[in-house]
Amino acid sequence: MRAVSNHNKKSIARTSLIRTLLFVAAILLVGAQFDAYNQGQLAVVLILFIGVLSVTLLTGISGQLSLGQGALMAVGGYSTALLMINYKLSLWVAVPLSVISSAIAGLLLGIAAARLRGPYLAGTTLVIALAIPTIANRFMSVFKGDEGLPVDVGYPPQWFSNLFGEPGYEQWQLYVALPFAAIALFFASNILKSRTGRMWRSIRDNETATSLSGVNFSRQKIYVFVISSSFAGLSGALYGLRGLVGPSVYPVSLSLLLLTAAVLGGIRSITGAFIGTVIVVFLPDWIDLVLVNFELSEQVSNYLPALISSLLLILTVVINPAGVAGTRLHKHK
Amino acid sequence: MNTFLAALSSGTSRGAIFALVALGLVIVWRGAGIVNFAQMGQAMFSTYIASTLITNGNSYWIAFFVALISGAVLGALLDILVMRPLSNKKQSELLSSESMRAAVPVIASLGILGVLQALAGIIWAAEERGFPAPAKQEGFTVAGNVLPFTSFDLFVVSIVTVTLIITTLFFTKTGIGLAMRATALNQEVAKLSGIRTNRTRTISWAISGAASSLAGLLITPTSNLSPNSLDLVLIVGFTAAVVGGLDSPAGAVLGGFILGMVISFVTFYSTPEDVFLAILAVLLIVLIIRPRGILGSKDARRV
Amino acid sequence: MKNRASLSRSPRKSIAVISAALVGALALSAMPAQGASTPGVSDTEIVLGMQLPQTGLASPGYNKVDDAMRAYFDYVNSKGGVNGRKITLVAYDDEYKAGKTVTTASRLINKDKVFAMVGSVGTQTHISVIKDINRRGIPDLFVLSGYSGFYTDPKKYPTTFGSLGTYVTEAKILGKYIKENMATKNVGILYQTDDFGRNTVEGLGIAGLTFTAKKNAASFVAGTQGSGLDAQMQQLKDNNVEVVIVGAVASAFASAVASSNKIGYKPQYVVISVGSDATTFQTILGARGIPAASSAGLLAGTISASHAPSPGEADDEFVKAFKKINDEFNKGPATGKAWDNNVLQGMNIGYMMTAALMGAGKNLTRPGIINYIKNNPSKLSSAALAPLGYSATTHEAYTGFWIGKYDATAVLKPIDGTRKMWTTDSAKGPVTELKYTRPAIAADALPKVG
Amino acid sequence: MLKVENLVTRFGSVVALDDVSMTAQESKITTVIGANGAGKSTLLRTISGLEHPAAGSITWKGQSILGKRPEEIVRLGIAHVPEGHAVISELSVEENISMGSLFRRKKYKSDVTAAMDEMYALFPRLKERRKQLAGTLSGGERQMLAISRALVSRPQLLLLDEPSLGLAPLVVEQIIDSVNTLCRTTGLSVLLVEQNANTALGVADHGVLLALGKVVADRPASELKADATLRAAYLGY
Repeated sequence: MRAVSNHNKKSIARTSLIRTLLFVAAILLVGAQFDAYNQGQLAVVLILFIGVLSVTLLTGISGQLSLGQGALMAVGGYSTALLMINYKLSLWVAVPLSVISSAIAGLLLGIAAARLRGPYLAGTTLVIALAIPTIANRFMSVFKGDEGLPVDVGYPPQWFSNLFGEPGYEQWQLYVALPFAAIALFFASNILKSRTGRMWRSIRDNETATSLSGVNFSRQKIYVFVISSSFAGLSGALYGLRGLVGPSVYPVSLSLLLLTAAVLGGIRSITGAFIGTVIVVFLPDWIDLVLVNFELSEQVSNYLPALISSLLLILTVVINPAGVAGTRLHKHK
Repeated sequence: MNTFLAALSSGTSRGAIFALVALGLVIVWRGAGIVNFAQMGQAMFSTYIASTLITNGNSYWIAFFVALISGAVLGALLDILVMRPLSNKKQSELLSSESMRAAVPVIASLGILGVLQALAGIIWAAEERGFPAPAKQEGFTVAGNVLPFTSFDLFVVSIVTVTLIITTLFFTKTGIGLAMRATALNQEVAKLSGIRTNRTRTISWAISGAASSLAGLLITPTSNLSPNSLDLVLIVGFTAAVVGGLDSPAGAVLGGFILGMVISFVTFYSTPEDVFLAILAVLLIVLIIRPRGILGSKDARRV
Repeated sequence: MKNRASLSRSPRKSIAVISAALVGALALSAMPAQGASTPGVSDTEIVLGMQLPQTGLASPGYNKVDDAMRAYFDYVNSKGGVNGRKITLVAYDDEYKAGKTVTTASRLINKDKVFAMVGSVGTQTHISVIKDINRRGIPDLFVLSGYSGFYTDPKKYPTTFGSLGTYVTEAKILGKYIKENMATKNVGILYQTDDFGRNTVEGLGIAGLTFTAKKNAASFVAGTQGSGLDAQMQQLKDNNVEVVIVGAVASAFASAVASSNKIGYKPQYVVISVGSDATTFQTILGARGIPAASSAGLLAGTISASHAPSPGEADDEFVKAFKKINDEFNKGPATGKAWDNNVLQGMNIGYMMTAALMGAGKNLTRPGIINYIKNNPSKLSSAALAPLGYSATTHEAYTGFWIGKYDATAVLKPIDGTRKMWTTDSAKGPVTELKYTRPAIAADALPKVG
Repeated sequence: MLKVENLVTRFGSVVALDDVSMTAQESKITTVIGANGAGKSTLLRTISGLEHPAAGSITWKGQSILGKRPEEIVRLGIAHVPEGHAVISELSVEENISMGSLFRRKKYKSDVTAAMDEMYALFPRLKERRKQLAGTLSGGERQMLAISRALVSRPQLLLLDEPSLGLAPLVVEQIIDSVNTLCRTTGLSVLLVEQNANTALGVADHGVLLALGKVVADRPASELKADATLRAAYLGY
């Protein structure tokens, strides 16, 4: 019995690893074709992809709707910035450490949120998303208020440049984000296929049945929050490393952006998370490509990306709730 | 003493408006089982309509009633165009679970909020605007002392009180009010009783739309109008509704005044940076001690 | 058993293969550095980039600046451009969200290949990109922020130059005036809790004015002024504050006056220039049902400072010329092109930028224009009534301000009838009088660099 | 009066009703019996419009009511009392009853008051508890309330789903008696679903036996009651 399940675990891990390596290869190949701007955009895709995965795990898989993932991203970002600035740590040390701190934040949030459901959870996390960034102004001396803490990915080490040539700034952002995104992808696809993933799905599908079958419901819910927060924190740390960690980097709208991406792509699948992230990140650029042909005032063109992504969100929920990746999923089941 | 009075008066008029916002949320929650995060987006939109009418030379009261009506129409439209098709989609896999059935309308309402804000931006927002009050915004003078309570504050408190009384009577004394409560509580039994539930739900959306438009009209004279200007009001209103009990209109009123006072006293006696943390604290305390809210009923559907 | 073993071997092999491919891909994907020609400059065009909040809570007022700048550039282009090159301004909305600023900056740099950044609005947002812009050697000109951290260490940010005086400088000058003229009065402050508000408090502190929270100092979170400032004004009233210094944006000043009006509180206001824009003030109060005549009455007597003429000074030659160009060339929406201080600022930046491009010569390069600006601040005159303060030790724009009082028609007039300029630094230096004669504007309203 | 022909209702891949045909006769009690999971409740839910059939037809007084919404079907005179004392516990007894007559209030104002009084006459215990919340009632009272809610709409056909479920035999008897009296005195047609075949066949005129979604017998109630082999095969006693 145990041997079989061990074997299963191994084969799940192997499939996930292959999937991850293919993902990394694809990103590198595509990234090589891009100009510097799009490499930067691709880096944003990778960074936010991790954040969207946190939504996929929390909402899509375990059925808990949170609008406060941006606040958890801020926890990751501030931890990284403080570690890098005050303790002069390299980002390769600071980022993993800040994942731990966001996991702790997720634990606290999970304990508070374990008894909340649906709109209660959504609203409470929304208030959290709003309240957390104000802490930056409350404790000025540590968090430096609205000006925030400037941090960035810096330059690649010499050995890297010697081996692969000097990358551009955006390209280096991409390279820094890639290993973290790969690790996140590996973990996420492992979790989804494992027993834990099945258990979380059953939490979502039938809370009463799950609690009857002996699963410690609250503990599992908190566990989901911890894992999801770690993803959000990692994403937030990398997002801050694009130049600044501050309240204006993690606004409430960032939480909504993650949710939009997760829903558009397909809230139950990792592929969907990635597709959704690509859509929300590149949408303004695509709209611009079309708009070039029209004489539109700034007032119109500035609001178009928000208008279109919101419309897409509504249409997705009403017409095709399973999202872009959903069709595939339906066949699967 | 003056500070205390000022805080009390500001808390009262603010609280009245938060109560109205919370009431709008409660009505849709009871009528359709949805927390409508787009509500203040609808209010913002109809307040812009009123503002445009006034700018074009119409009287305040024409604009006032047009805004209330357009708030109701917008609410009804959103239900018919988005929420009703959504609730007819229950067969789909995404909506198969209880928790997702509650989450998906929230996502849809956030989408609606985004659309309304973008549209308002495209149509109106080159500049932040103000919005007139129908009564003087100068404090009453008592014994040579100017009190921080204005004719407009009095107007706000009285119109909100009247609205709350009318709403309560509507729900408890009229057939359609009963139909709405029945639909909210048990759709299947309501349908089997011959209640056209789709229609009662749309009416809930319309009433809530009018109530929140009223809140928008009452709050913008003391603040400014822009596509995002009512976002915070929604969050405070939501907190008020949860504190009072999401399924209780009386609770909404109580919650509104509690939030009004908390915000007012924190601003007056502590620093304004603490306001959001105070809101969060109130919310968490209530949810931990009494998750169904102060006046929420025992088997409130906490889905 | 055997079967299982082979099953597990094949993925292992594929993992190895893919890993090897990855290293190859990484090597392939590294691209050579860009070519040496100056980006954004061709024989016929100069492309400039700008980022500002055009939508969202921070946008009101500032969203007019780019249209005004573009209007001036269009005017220059209609006169043949600079050295035969037309000026194109690409402006992106960053919604005042720093995460977005990084993206728009990268887009301006890599996609639009701008020659320089000009007139970018905002403090928090600019902090997120200033290091990268400087590292790339891109000129970061006439930044529309009074945050001293951008300018006072030119070694750190050699390509960044401001277009405002710093908040500290202005606060020091106003602080000295208050100290000397209102010594007997009870002085308090209303400020927003960001760099702007805090720099104001810092400057006033250097001038010897200190405040106590909950007594004569009231604050609010920037962006929340929309919900009224009742509590803050009540507090100042209860503490018998007679002079209220306002370190906040214009919409907040309007809110403060509305709240004071409510409780019959009529202190003397002293407002940092950013917050005293008469148009914004009157627009906001006007829409609240306060007619222009009454709101002008509320504004009358308010003391403020400026480095430029007031937009209401209709007989100022720069104001006259800029207004004409604005009427003719501004393609912004009707409310966006309405003449006010934001439009004046935008025009002025356009004017200075044109001068800098002219001065840098036909062979336009990035180091070239930076050197020109650094070495010739005196040649970059504009509507400003003070000279540019660029030097080896600072890149702050204006260290000179004049102090004025609003009259009954909402125009800021020199406080004692004659305009006197004061100057100081962003540190502990003294406030002294400044003698400066602004070079006249040419008949064609184009800058002349000799 | 009500005619069901070749009805098929599916839940995903599970076929709940498989080619069911039956009729409910005017002013008669027709009972549908069968073991748990035989599809009895699904049959009623499909008739009242709560479930959508995959195939077949439902005719009411010569007209097809297929695809109509439940709230419309009530208006045509078919009232459904679903399984499990379906009342709204957060509303008062009075509100629960008047809920069933809301749609008639405009046209038949005086009749609505009369109908309410009739209900209180039929179940006097409800009158005593008029102002109480339905949630505070006993199981039997709740079942009475559910039936009143349905009857107050003045239906011609009453669909009654397992009224005996979880109730004491004495209470069951009282409820069934009331329904029986109503049928015999007012000409109300009743379609009664019961697991407790003995009680049902005792009052019914006609019986339909369902097993695994199929009709296995459709005969007068007395015949069904007498057929020991059928009972042994499908009902287990």
